[in-house]
Amino acid sequence: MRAPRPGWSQVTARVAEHSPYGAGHYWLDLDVPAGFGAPEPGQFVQIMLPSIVNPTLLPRPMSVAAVARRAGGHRLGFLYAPVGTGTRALATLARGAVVQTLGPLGRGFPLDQPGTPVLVAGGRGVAPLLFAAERLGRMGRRAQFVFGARDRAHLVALDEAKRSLARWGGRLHLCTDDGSRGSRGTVVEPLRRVAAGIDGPVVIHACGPHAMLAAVADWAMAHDARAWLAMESVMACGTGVCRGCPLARSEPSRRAFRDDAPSLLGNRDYAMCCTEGPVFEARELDWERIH
Amino acid sequence: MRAPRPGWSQVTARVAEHSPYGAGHYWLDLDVPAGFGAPEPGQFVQIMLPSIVNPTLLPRPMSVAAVARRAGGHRLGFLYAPVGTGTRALATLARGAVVQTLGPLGRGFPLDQPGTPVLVAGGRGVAPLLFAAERLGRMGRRAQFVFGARDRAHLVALDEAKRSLARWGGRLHLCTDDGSRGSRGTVVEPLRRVAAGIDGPVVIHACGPHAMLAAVADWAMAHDARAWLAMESVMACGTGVCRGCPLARSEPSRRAFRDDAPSLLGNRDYAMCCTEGPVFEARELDWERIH
Amino acid sequence: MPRRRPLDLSVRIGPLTIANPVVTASGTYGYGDEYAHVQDPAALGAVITKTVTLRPRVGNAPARIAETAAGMLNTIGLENVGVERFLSEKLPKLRSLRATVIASIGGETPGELARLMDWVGEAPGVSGIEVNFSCPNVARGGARYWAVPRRLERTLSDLRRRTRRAMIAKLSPDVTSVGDLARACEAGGADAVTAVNTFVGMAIDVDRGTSRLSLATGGLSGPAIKPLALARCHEAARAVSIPVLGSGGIMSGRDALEFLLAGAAAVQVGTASFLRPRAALGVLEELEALLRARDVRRLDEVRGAYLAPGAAHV
Amino acid sequence: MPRRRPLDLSVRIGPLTIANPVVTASGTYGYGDEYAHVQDPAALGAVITKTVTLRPRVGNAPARIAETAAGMLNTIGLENVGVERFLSEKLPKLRSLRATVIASIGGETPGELARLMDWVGEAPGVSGIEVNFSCPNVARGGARYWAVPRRLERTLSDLRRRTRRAMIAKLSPDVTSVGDLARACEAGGADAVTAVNTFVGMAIDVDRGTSRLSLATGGLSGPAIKPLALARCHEAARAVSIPVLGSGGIMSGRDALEFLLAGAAAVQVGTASFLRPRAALGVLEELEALLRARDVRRLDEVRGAYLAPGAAHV
Ligand SMILES: Cc1cc2nc3c(=O)[nH]c(=O)nc-3n(C[C@H](O)[C@H](O)[C@H](O)COP(=O)(O)OP(=O)(O)OC[C@H]3O[C@@H](n4cnc5c(N)ncnc54)[C@H](O)[C@@H]3O)c2cc1C
Ligand SMILES: Cc1cc2nc3c(=O)[nH]c(=O)nc-3n(C[C@H](O)[C@H](O)[C@H](O)COP(=O)(O)OP(=O)(O)OC[C@H]3O[C@@H](n4cnc5c(N)ncnc54)[C@H](O)[C@@H]3O)c2cc1C
Ligand SMILES: Cc1cc2nc3c(=O)[nH]c(=O)nc-3n(C[C@H](O)[C@H](O)[C@H](O)COP(=O)(O)O)c2cc1C
Ligand SMILES: Cc1cc2nc3c(=O)[nH]c(=O)nc-3n(C[C@H](O)[C@H](O)[C@H](O)COP(=O)(O)O)c2cc1C
Ligand code: FES
Ligand code: FES
Repeated sequence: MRAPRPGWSQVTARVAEHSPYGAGHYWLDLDVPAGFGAPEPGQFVQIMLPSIVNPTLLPRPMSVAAVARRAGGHRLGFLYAPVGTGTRALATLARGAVVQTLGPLGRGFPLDQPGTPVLVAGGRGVAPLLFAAERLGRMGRRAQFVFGARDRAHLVALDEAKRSLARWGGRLHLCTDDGSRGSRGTVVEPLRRVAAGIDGPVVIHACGPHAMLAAVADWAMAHDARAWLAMESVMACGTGVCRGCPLARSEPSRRAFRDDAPSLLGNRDYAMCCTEGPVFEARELDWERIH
Repeated sequence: MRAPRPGWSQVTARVAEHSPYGAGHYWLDLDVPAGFGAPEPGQFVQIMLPSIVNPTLLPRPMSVAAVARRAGGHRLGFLYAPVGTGTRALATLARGAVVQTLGPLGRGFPLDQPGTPVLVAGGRGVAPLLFAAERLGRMGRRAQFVFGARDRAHLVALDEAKRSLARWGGRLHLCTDDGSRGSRGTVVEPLRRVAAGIDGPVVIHACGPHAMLAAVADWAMAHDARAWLAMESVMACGTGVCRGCPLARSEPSRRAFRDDAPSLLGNRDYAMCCTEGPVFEARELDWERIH
Repeated sequence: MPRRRPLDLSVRIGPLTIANPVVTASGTYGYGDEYAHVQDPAALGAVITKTVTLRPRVGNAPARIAETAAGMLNTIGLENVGVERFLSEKLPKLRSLRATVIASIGGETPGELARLMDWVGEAPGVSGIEVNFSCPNVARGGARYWAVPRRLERTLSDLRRRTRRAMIAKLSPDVTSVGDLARACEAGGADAVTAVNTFVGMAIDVDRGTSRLSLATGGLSGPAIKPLALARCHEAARAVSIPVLGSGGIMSGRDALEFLLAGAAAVQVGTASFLRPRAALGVLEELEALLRARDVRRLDEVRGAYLAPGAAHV
Repeated sequence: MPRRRPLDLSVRIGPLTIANPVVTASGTYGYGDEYAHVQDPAALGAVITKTVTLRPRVGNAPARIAETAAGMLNTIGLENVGVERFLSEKLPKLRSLRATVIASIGGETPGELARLMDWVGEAPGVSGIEVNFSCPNVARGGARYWAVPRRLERTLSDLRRRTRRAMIAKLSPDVTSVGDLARACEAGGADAVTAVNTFVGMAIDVDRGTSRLSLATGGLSGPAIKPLALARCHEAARAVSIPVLGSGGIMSGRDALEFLLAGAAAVQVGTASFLRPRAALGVLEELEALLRARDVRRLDEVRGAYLAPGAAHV
């Protein structure tokens, strides 16, 4: 079991850029001060609006989609969809507005694992994988990038993904449910094809809707590939103290669980999504008990 | 007892103009559609923000400070101070934003009363009196305008008041607590001077902090002048149904109360600020039981 | 155009059938005619009027309202015109508006309630009577006084003999078991119970060191209490077989559907009307759309259809 | 520079004196060390740790959290490491951080609590014990089981013989009279009571027709419940002469002062810590500034200093 990452903090961040990003999505750039740790791909932050315009009680978790160093700290990029109360309120913030940002939180994708990395993104789940692709590029590792969505419009940030791959090498494989771009169907078919073309072990890093992750997990477990999946859960604290975000462990994971494992991460039955995750290897979770 | 004014409605209004107006105040112009009745000076509306950016449950009452006809309805002007949660959230709205507007509510200043009208404003209480001055002007009635505040900066909308008086005639008498503009002290001293210079009955129309209204009421009752005072209360509905905004009646008002008076206005002990008011004649209220 | 399948929204409450499950909550809709120019009261399931008492009440001193997070405290103190003026002036207006009227009555003792019931229990134009056993804002005869199952049962048995109309008992949430109270009401012959009235709450002005209300406590209503009211409504609905009217924080059709799924037969719209005088009709319209989208034809199909989860991990 | 008058924030809870009245609420601050890098736990009055049970508990299935208007429902189900690991691993960490530790314990029966008290009641480094009589999220031994004054009193009398440390009884708000329960605790020998734990609530996903939690109900916390918690805290404080710890929706120094004015001797910061891990220290700093601005020198000057208004108009 990997060790928990401490070192988060809560800071006031400023909106540096905020604009519509296609298919109802938004791109948000937040400037965080130097004290804020640099996030890794797959890590997330908890964003909380100033109370005067905040319709929700709890902060909202968001994966980091990009990190750039700047004078006096970092600029963090986010790609999100305004699906409910909190994210719709977030979407009203103008440049210059401030938000409370807690992070970096959780454990990201283990991009240094041996094997050929295959990134699998579904819709707005592309966010952390943009960051992962960039990081893999800097590490000098070639990645294959499978990107699916319900239709071509929902291949959000496709240009970003292309630019990244163009810069760092690697290939893009598109698919849509309706066939309006790339192959028709889910990401599993392109994933199969890509994997078939790879010599040696394949390591998947995926983020997307639950059904997609479940399908990728199935495929990976059936094909002896590792699959690191960015999971979601309702969250309150994001730091392991509230115990609000359990994901059921698989039987092997339960058996492997050691009683002296850090309790912050979880217990024999449940892993906390915010501390042990949000990224889990497919075999760690009990997919029948996760909805 | 004057009859209640029915005919309010709730409409979606659009922010046509919204800008800082000195000493921390804001001027807000709202465009309301044609169905919305034209408010009278002293009437108010209940403003409610869209739920996604609304930190409060209840709408907030605001006096109408100006009304202009426009194609397809009216433009209503408001002058307000962001003193708490609701008004601070209101202050964040940009031009084009929409709010729910309920009104026109309550009963305004009886500007047609015989006697020389003297308008007395304290700080942001000037809002409905700007409207009253304008209306008196259109009615061809000359008004004297006493305007006080804690210091010169808090004589908000002073230019507006001047313009209005310049256009319609009438004189402005300024005072500040610290003497930084006009005479030093409260509005009572200039009120006394103004009244002394008037032949025949004086009718005061006043709006301002509670202490000022109480002082004006005292003066008027001691000097046999009528004083119509725009009162405030915490409010929920603004329409008389919740019974949340009572103001204690004076003994004479209790005695004069008729049991078949419209219950929407109040009862023998209490007048509802939102229906029988917000404008009351000084003698109608029990100033010892109003805080 | 797809043929619309008929949607029967009617609800039976003892001898009374209301056309749809959305009614106004007592005390939040006046005597029912005040909002008539923006919302047809006859379009609602029923109008539950402000609680009336034997004699008119002027209500408590101000401040009567304090806003809190997603809620409001009130301590109106049952200001009302009294039962006589209600019958002579308010009821005729409502009847002329063709609204279904449920009259709310409140008393400090079983005897007072009996006399009130004698006034309204058979009055023409009164379709039902809601007995307010749960006002948190009166010195006597308030929620705690009535939070005793035996007292409730006995009182209702007596009231039952005085009316053949739908008799509804409105309960306080501030009890250990609202289920026990609901059972007592059923045993006493109530045709339905309302769960729940406001929760006792308090707010202090820290600058003055005094209550933000003229009394020490008030009743909390609004979205803040919705999850609490829903749990109590669910408990009441499981405890009895008579219908339960849900009340507490219902602002939208989705909120209403939550209560129906939890077992409510109908819902009351309260505080929402202060924000939007047309709130009750809005709730009805939204609810109807939600039910149509689910292809529901009768309310029985959703009432209590909430699927309770398994037991706790232990 | 004006000379600062000394401000004594200390609070006595039976045999224990804590340096200031702001403590963390059980279950919202883990085992006290998780936030140590952003907030010095020794700077707080005390740290009340997550409720521990005799054996470790894995907690309830997801979903365990549902946000509601200005509040959150939780049904964690007392997930905890068990009393043994608490004593061997968590307590030493907290002691090394020099925090004042109040250990929370929870049991399904008086016997279980007795055994737990035997573990922690005299353990070195445990300054006090909060007995959680009010968990809404467990199948057995939860809030309703303990909402019986006699049971509470007897159980506490027995526990009293097992510890000389400060013994605090944490009460549920979901009772007809929290004052009665508080009196039972005082009679049973508790040094203080905490008022209150979360309120039982419910939220339904209307699209699926199921609970938004894995159980039917959860406990509501956060700003939504503040007015309700304040009223119950006030009732408890008036009922007993032992100190009362206020809990429920405290997010700021002003909130804390409301509870002190209503009669609380100390306050617990709960849900606020999820939003801002430094919330408890923030509350303390704000409270201190408010007290200094009022020229208060000792907490007695504000505790219960709330001026109750006159009686209701009737
Ligand atoms: C670790 C982590 C990382 C995340 N990263 C991102 C990201 O990079 N970009 C992004 O857009 N979102 C991301 N999310 C999801 C995001 O946090 C949720 O969309 C958000 O919390 C919804 O809050 P809300 O207040 O807008 O919706 P709520 O008002 O809480 O929910 C309203 C409705 O929105 C829908 N909804 C709620 N949550 C989700 C969800 N997770 N997915 C789809 N629909 C939902 C449901 O229909 C729900 O009923 C992440 C979540 C986690 C746990
Ligand atoms: C009929 C009527 C007409 C009004 N017209 C105007 C107007 O034209 N312009 C305008 O600026 N305001 C006007 N008000 C007052 C305005 O409604 C309040 O300022 C507003 O409700 C405060 O809401 P909030 O959410 O900002 O403050 P809240 O969060 O509700 O209150 C926060 C703090 O603000 C302060 N506060 C609250 N209410 C008032 C108040 N009435 N006066 C001073 N301080 C207060 C208190 O210190 C309070 O503790 C009017 C009120 C009434 C009843
Ligand atoms: C201002 C106000 C006055 C009320 N008056 C009464 C009343 O007279 N009789 C009664 O039974 N309930 C009364 N209630 C309770 C409501 O009918 C309703 O049960 C409660 O407010 C909860 O619902 P809500 O959250 O939708 O408002 C009143 C509530 C409010 C807010
Ligand atoms: C996620 C969560 C877990 C909790 N766990 C416990 C617990 O283990 N023991 C306990 O006595 N109270 C527990 N509580 C209740 C809190 O200690 C507190 O009394 C309650 O949340 C009200 O305060 P708040 O509104 O400030 O959160 C928990 C509350 C929450 C939100
Ligand atoms: S969100 Fe609190 S433990 Fe994960
Ligand atoms: S605000 Fe409701 S009666 Fe006046």
